Amino acid sequence: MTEPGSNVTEIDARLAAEALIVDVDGFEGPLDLLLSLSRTQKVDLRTISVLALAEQYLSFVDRAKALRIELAADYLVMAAWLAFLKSKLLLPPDPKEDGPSAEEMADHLAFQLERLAAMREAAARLMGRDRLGRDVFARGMPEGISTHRNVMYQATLLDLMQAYARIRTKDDFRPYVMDREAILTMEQALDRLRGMIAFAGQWSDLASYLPVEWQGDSARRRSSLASTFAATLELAKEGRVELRQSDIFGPIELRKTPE
Amino acid sequence: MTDQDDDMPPGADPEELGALEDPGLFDAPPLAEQERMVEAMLFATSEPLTLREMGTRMPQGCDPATAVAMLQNHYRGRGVNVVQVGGAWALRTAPDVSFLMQKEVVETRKLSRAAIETLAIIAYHQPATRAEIEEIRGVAVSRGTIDLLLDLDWIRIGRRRETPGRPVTFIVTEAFLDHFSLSSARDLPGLGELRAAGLLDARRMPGQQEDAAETDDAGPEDEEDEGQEEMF
Amino acid sequence: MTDQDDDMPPGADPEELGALEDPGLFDAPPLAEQERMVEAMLFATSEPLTLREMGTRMPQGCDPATAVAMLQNHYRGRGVNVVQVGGAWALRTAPDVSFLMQKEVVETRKLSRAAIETLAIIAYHQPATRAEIEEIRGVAVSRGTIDLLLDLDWIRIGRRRETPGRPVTFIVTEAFLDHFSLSSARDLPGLGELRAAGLLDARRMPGQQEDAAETDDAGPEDEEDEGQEEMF
Repeated sequence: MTEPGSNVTEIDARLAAEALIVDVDGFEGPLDLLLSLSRTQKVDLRTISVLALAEQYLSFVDRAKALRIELAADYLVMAAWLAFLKSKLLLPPDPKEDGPSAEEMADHLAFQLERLAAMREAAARLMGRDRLGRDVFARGMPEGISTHRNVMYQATLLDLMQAYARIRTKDDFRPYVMDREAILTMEQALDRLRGMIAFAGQWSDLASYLPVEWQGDSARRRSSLASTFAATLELAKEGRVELRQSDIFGPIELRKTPE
Repeated sequence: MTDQDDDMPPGADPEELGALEDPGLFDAPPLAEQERMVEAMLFATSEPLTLREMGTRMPQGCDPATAVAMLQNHYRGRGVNVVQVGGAWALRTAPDVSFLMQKEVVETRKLSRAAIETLAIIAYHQPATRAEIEEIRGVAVSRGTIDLLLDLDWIRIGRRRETPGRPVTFIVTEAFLDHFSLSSARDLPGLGELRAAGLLDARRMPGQQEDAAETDDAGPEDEEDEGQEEMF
Repeated sequence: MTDQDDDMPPGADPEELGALEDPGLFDAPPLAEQERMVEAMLFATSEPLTLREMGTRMPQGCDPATAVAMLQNHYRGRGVNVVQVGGAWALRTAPDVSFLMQKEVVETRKLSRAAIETLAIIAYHQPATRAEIEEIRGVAVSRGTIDLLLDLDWIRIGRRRETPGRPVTFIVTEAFLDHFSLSSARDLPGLGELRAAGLLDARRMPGQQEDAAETDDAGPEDEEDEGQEEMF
């Protein structure tokens, strides 16, 4: 047991500090806390002593620190700024330094507090107005008014003729496209192979799967070989055929995957 | 009528008269005030209100029946009327101004390029299957385009083509001819005339014979259906 | 005023007067009739209607502005009033009889202090950017607060501020005016005093460059498009 007297002061101090700390949750940021502290000065916000306010704020932050209360970063930023402002207010102005004077900064802080207080009051007055659904009421049985949009499409004979002429002209002047006569597409090859693969129980040369009618012309043969080969790879990926090639440039052989 | 105390005969005891008319501890509001209350309630409520319901909401000693009767009188001949719905009361807009509540707006829109081209192809090549339209336009024809033209009653479904799959064909309608002031689809200018009108470039691909629409002029007369199949 | 033809001076040519007063092919309905129409329309909706919206529904030659003014006069002092909401008009119950509507009250969730303050800042400073709101409150505005206000349709996104980053601004809506019984944002309580006290000025911390907020005092006056932005 320690001496009762000091114990009491300690408890008082702790309670006072805790009262403030408990409130920290209720504060909406450092400006709100400052506004709250400024009320203790019981003066018009325009004539507030910013220096006194800064001291109050800094001692609040110190107490919070002493109690190992984690303060949000913006409270600490404000503390640093106020410490800076306090030192500027206490020291004689440095003529070489440019930037705002301590008085200007203090003025602005007072303005911010006054503006916040004014907005709070305005918000309260706004909320106190006659409100729809509470003090005044809209029609309870609206019958509704509606707009039906009827779209009418217009086209003239000339539009029709021009459209037709456009299509026909497009044919006459169609842009050059690659002639696909000599191309066997992979889809075509794949379609062919899918039909034939059921019968490929034995290893057999890929060349035997090429369509006969594509063998005459060399361009057509190359195309059919390429697409058929690509198609076998696709079927191999699907797990439906197996492929093998015994040596480099040797014949490629395939067979149906044994079941 | 508590609000007419001023009119009472000279010599009458105001206390006594008041006591006769208003047995409540407090005076009921003047009737004009009661009418305002009924008005506000009937306006704001989402369901018709009975006199009883109104009475329970109003201050003691009020007479909703009289107030409603006054209100009904006030709204007589106006844009809104006090009407009785079953055993309850409601405010309703007057029937003769109901035309204001519904507005029909006609919007004129131009046909999309896809629609007008599809229509042109059907008109020039009818009967035309969807595949044929796509072949000529070189792009797929969306279901919506055909539906719109069907909807407008400018095309209709013709005979099925007797080819594999028996695809439906589209032909233009009377309404189409009406809209474009044509007496028949044969009146559509042929390619030669389009060219003469400067709508079609005069040059032709070498070796290509006069096609489609050119034969139109002769074609459809004979057989509605077959005559045009050779176009493709 | 075609319904006052009877009052014209003797000897005047009715044809000529009519032609002067009503250039339309058909006479517009008498004003009393127009008043009924406006009354019915305002009753039929729970949302405010603009004069334009009313005008497009009424017969040609009608004058909804005069009709609304007459209607407003007719409803003065009654249980239901004609009120202006921004650029539109609505019927609303008189505030003094709200006690009758207890049953109609929809329980609204309580707004947080942050939401209330943010709303007030936007209303009094509009158009206001998020940064400006944070500057005034001295604390970050959570996404949820703005979302809630947008959700309630009390604020909406205005024009982008033409400053670096082109931040969006927020302005209050007609629904906001309607909810708080304001006929325009100019009627915000205490607006004049706050302005006179310089508390609505976009003052920045001395030494910081003037940006953003400073420009809007000049800005909106030039371009007329938003209406709301020039209320102040």
